[in-house]
Amino acid sequence: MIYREAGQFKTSYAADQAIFPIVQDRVLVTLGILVAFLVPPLVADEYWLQAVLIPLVIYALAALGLNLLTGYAGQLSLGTGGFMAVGAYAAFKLTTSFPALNILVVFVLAGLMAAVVGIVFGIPSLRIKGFYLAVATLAAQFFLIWLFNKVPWFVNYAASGTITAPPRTVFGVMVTGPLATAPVRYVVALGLLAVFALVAKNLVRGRVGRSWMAIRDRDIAAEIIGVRPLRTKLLAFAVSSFYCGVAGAEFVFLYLGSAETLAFDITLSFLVLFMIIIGGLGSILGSFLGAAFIVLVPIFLTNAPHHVGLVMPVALQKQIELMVFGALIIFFLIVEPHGLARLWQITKEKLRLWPFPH
Amino acid sequence: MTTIEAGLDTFPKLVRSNAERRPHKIAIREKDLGIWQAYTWRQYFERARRIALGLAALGFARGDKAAIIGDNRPELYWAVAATQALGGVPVPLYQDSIEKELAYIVDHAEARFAVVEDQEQVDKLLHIRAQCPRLESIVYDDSRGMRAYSDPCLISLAELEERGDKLAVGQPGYFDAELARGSADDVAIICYTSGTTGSPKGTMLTHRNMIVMGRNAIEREGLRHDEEVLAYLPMAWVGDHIFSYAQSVLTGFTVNCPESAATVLHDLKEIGPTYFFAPPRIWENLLTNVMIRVEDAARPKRALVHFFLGVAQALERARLHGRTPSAWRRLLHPLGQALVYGPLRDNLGMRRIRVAYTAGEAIGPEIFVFFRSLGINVKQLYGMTESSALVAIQPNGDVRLDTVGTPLPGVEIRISEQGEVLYRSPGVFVGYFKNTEATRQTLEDGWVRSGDAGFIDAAGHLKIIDRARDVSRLAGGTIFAPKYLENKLKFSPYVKEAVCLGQDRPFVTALVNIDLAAVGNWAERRGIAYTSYTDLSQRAEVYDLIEHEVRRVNASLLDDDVLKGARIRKFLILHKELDPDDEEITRTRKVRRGFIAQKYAALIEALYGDGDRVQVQAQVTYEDGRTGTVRADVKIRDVALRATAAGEASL
Amino acid sequence: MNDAGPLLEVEGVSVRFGALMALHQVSLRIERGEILAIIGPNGAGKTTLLNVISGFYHPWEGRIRFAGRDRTRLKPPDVAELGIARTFQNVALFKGMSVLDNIMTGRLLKMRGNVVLDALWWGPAQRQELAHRAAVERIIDFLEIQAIRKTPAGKLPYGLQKRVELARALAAEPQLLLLDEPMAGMNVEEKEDMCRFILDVNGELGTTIALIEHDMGVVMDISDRVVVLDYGRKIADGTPDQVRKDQAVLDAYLGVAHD
Amino acid sequence: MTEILHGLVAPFADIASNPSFFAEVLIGGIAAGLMYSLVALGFVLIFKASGVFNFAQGVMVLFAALTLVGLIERGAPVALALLLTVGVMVLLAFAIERVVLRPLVNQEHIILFMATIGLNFFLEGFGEMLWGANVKRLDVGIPDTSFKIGNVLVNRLELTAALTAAVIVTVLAVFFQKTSIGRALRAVADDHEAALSLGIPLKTIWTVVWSVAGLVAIVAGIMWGAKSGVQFSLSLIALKALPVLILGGFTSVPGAIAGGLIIGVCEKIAEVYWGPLVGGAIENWFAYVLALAFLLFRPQGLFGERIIERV
Repeated sequence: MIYREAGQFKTSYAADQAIFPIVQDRVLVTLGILVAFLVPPLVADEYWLQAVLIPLVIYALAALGLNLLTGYAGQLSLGTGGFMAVGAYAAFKLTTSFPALNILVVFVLAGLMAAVVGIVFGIPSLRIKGFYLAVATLAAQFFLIWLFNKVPWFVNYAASGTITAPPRTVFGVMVTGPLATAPVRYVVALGLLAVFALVAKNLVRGRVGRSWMAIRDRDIAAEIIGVRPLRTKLLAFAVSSFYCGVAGAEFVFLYLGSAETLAFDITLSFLVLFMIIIGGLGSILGSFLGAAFIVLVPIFLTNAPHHVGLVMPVALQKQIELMVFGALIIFFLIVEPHGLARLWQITKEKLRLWPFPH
Repeated sequence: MTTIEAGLDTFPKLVRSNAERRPHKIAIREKDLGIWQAYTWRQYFERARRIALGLAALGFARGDKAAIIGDNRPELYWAVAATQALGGVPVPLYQDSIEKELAYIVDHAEARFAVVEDQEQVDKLLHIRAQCPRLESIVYDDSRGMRAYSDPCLISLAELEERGDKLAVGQPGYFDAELARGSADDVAIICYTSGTTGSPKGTMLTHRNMIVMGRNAIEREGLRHDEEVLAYLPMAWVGDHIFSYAQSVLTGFTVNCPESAATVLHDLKEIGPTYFFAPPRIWENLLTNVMIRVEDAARPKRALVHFFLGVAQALERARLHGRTPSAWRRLLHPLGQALVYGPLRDNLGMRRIRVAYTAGEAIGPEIFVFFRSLGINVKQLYGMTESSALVAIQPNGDVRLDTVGTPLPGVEIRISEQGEVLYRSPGVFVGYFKNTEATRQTLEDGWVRSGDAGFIDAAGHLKIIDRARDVSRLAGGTIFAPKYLENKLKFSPYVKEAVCLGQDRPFVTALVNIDLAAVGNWAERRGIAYTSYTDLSQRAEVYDLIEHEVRRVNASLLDDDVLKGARIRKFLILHKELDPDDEEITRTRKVRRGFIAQKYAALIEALYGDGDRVQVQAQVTYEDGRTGTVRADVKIRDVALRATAAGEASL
Repeated sequence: MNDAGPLLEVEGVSVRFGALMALHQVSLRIERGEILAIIGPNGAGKTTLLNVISGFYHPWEGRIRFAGRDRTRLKPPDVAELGIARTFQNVALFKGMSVLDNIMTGRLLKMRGNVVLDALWWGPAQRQELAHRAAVERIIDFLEIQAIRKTPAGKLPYGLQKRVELARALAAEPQLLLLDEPMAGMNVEEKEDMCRFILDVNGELGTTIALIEHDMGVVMDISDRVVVLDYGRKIADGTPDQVRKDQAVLDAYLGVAHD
Repeated sequence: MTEILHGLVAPFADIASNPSFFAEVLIGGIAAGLMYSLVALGFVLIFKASGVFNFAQGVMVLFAALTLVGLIERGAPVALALLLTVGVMVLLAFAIERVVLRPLVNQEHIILFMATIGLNFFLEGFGEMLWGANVKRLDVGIPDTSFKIGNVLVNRLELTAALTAAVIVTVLAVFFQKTSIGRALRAVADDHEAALSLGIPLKTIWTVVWSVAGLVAIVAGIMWGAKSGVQFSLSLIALKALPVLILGGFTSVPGAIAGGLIIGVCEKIAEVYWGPLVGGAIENWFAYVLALAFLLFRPQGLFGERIIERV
């Protein structure tokens, strides 16, 4: 309904292959990004930034990473938590060992470390597929967490076994550590998300993304076309783990402040997996929608009874949350197996064709 | 009236002037290889020049004719300009012509050259070469599938242009000299019109005809250099030549060629033209298309759309009749604009339209109102090949339902004693090629007999009733205008074609062609199974459906004092589609009344008899040229009989 | 690369699956520029032969030479890199991708790149992408599938899917094109179109073609040479006319009622 | 390098000096392994019949145990409680077939897998809401004490559990091989459409299979619950069943048993002999790494059929 497309014709392939070929989409997305950057830091209170928006943005980055691997390259992974832990511990070691290193560089290096680990655990993907691969990634998950738990070097021999984000600045502004304000941390996380989302889009709409999707859709046909499966899958593992690694580093440095291995256990892997299922496999937008859904629904479930005057014990609330969560997953799979992103896509298609149904 | 400046008196000279004055302005686009490939006026001129030189290298001489055959392609428009630049005459032909038609025109026009789009046209020309001894060279643009052809008369466009380049090296001044020799009174184009009777006639139009007339219309309509036009109607039609070539060259606006016939609607939406023209046929198809698609929508949405369409149509009707629309409708209109009209216009690709024409035939008033009510400035245009397509146009802000508007600047109109419309204008043709007899019959002292019956009303608008020879009376003396009825019938999405009969008969009857897409869809939604067109057409349910439409038409006639005596009493649904290949309708989809009366005599007699069904056998021509026989049992439905039974006013 | 001699030589190739001998010492040559039809009853080993040629199975014995060089043990991507492309008996399109992306995938081998530049969609990466798009558009034009360019491949009718698959194979600009039943499941009109496309590919692009086909009319019409397999053995090899008259073929194949 | 090798081998040096300790470790491993087998069996049953990789199997174990304990706590006699629990699990199977599987029929496997993850969450929340989240003791009347056979210490509870598991496994194997419904299940697993055309109602099959899996879950729940209390960590055993499946193959009943035993034994031995070298708790990941190493050499598992890929 809001779309006006007559006269939007393309005279070059560059314009035809643009990320948002429709003017209205470009305007909407630009506005959306501006609002995301400007409004929360100015308007939202500490609780919303710290407890909702910052984790949301970080989860979105992790979900994006997993979606590249699972949604685009078709390699099911349950090791997200482990790869995020690699990012977090690498960032901790880097900042404490090289205090002069810019924190943004640390994030990237932490991501690269995670990428290397991802490649190692991705090697089995050449021979095994589907659920078997999921088990292999579980091995990564449990092994990595065990490793960080057992080797005191990773926590600089701290007796508590926790890692803590030291204070660091970017352009003189405190970004990490206890003195970094929530708005600053939010903007940094969002900035990283925006940049990496663009990078992800560029990857999936070109050569790399097509070889991933080819492997995902028909691995044998892809090979016969000339796609080299090992190289392609390992690249997917590397890029995905890079994203998860950066997200893991942010998780400790921009969100929690300090953490133990417990923060990265198998539950986190599942949480991120749910985000991409509910959001939509094989969709960048889906990663965001899924993260928002998984973060916001529990908040809604916590607050909704309160608003209608119901008082519930915390345990009951937690249980209801689990049930609603599970039921929603099943509901979404039945209604739309391709997630929120597909729902949005259908809505958009309807809006474009309105008043015609198809 | 405009005069022609020196040096700008032929179209190729105007193209050159565009190339100099606005070298980087886009002249023409073509959807090819997935995107709109654009060519500037400089490229337009350059390509036309190279093609002209190539033709010259093949021996093209002043006055030679070149047949142009194919879909709307930039290369073919360039070939038109190239031919004109050499003082030759382009003869565009319908790309879907069968070999017989093609052979007649190519031979009659004495074409020495043909510039064609692709293998399909080459094959046809090679087949008919024996009948066209003057045809020497065939230039083809698309070399797909041409590798196995070794006939020496064939040359690809690329090769032609290379030859042209060589010629230019040897005779650098050749092209400019030839271009300069052209004058306003050279014949610029010969358009063959098939007509409803007889052999096609070649209408000769000069550069002066089209420059002056084209410019008059540009000024009247306020056309600018930034218009966008979709060139999708056959190049052989004079309308396309005026709108997609002449006026584009005159103003410098951009012409867009669709990717293929199958993608026209999609391309229309992409381009979103500002200036658009379509015969009633296309408007009808668009409307049918809209209605079918809306029918598939969920019930609430469908109701919403119908409601707001109703509001808009009531508003538009009031406006056209000069009444003040009701206040609540005016209040609802902005909402409808946001919810229905705007999106619908956009989806049709008509959001940006500033001026649109319906031309070639009378349009059903319902169709006309529908599009105008959406906010599309569609206007009726009256004209014909003999007048360079332009005689009268409804002025902006003064559009009426039943007239074709006021004469364009420079056009004079008078009505003969027999009631026939005669006109005289700078656009009037110089004669039919090699047919002085026909020229004499049509053209007299600069006045052209239009063949239409009509009159000029008090406000100076021209009103056309029907073809002069088709308006007739029933046996009882009542006035009977078949086309008027037919157009009303065709407003229904379910009716594709209709032929009304009644001259010297006691009452009016109709032969109806159902629209397979719409009726098929309708039947599917009701779970009516059918095996073929013939089967579907004879289903009782379908007869009920069509009867409902006939009743609607009859009811609408009650308003008109003159015509209400000529309501449809009986109808039948034809068992096959009327087809140009069977010569039942022309390529421009005009009904060949005489031919049909003869071919379906048995059916018509049955309509005026007592039976309720009739056996038919008919010859049909398949796509590959084979013929076969179709047998069917056609039912006859008496509307009056049932109307009486239903307690309505009897006829 | 050696330009003389046959494009592909299969010498005494056998393939076995456990106890089953799917191919038994099959030898054949595919000459440059020809259209070779491989026919035979169901289970004769035709698809297995294509699978061996495209490196998906490796022969138990025998050798395969491409343009004079031994390539018996190459893996599918390496075979593709040599210039062999193929289509599949049961269409193997990437269903989650648009037609355009499917065909673009066919050009992956021709794309070089650097992940960092790809990630930035910048400079050479973008130029490469657009150049290949242009090349793919020419194939789309060639196969007349403009109207479905942006349709998801999974939503197309079968006949069109086959055409898109051909487009994807052509996108690799192969020297040798292997078609596994390109016309299976098509109506007469679609078959005619496909025949025209195959002849055009062979004639205008000069691509050597080996195809498996059941429709004998098609085989006799478009192929320069016919190889007949039966129970994993080659029983005839010659022009369509020779094969048509061959007694072994008549006994084994043409005499048998066939779908 | 030699040092590492030496380090790996050294702990086993004293096996000879203390063979009864090794035997105890071995028996502990076998006992744990049989438990894994039980859970894995639930997976295999469902996977064979419906192609669904049932991630919720672990939670079904927890749910069954919670229900049983909950009923006993509320005063139901053990036998009645057991009967009611069986009823609940059968009811659950019906509900799952109707609400989850039927609407998702013909969807890709990955989607069904995801659905069972949703089921996992739902059952976890539902079970805890019904019966409470605190750790419960499950007393089945067998003392958690040990007796000696020769020099080897054997735990009564573990022994009973192992025997029960062995019986169940045998019964199921017979059920699958000999009974008509078992054959029907195998037919369904091989080819849905073929099974349908034979007149086997898919709905019924699915319900039966999920019911059987529920019953297996009860047994597993009782055993594990009696040993380590009924709590959330029970559902994590499900994850341990994954490497078992990989070893045994997803569709093989004997595979599930053998895989369980191998994993159970290896894990115990590794933990006891190597664990101390690296700080312990390697049980958490050893099974997965073992399975992974195995996968690289035999992707189809011990008993799985060899996959021939076709184009």
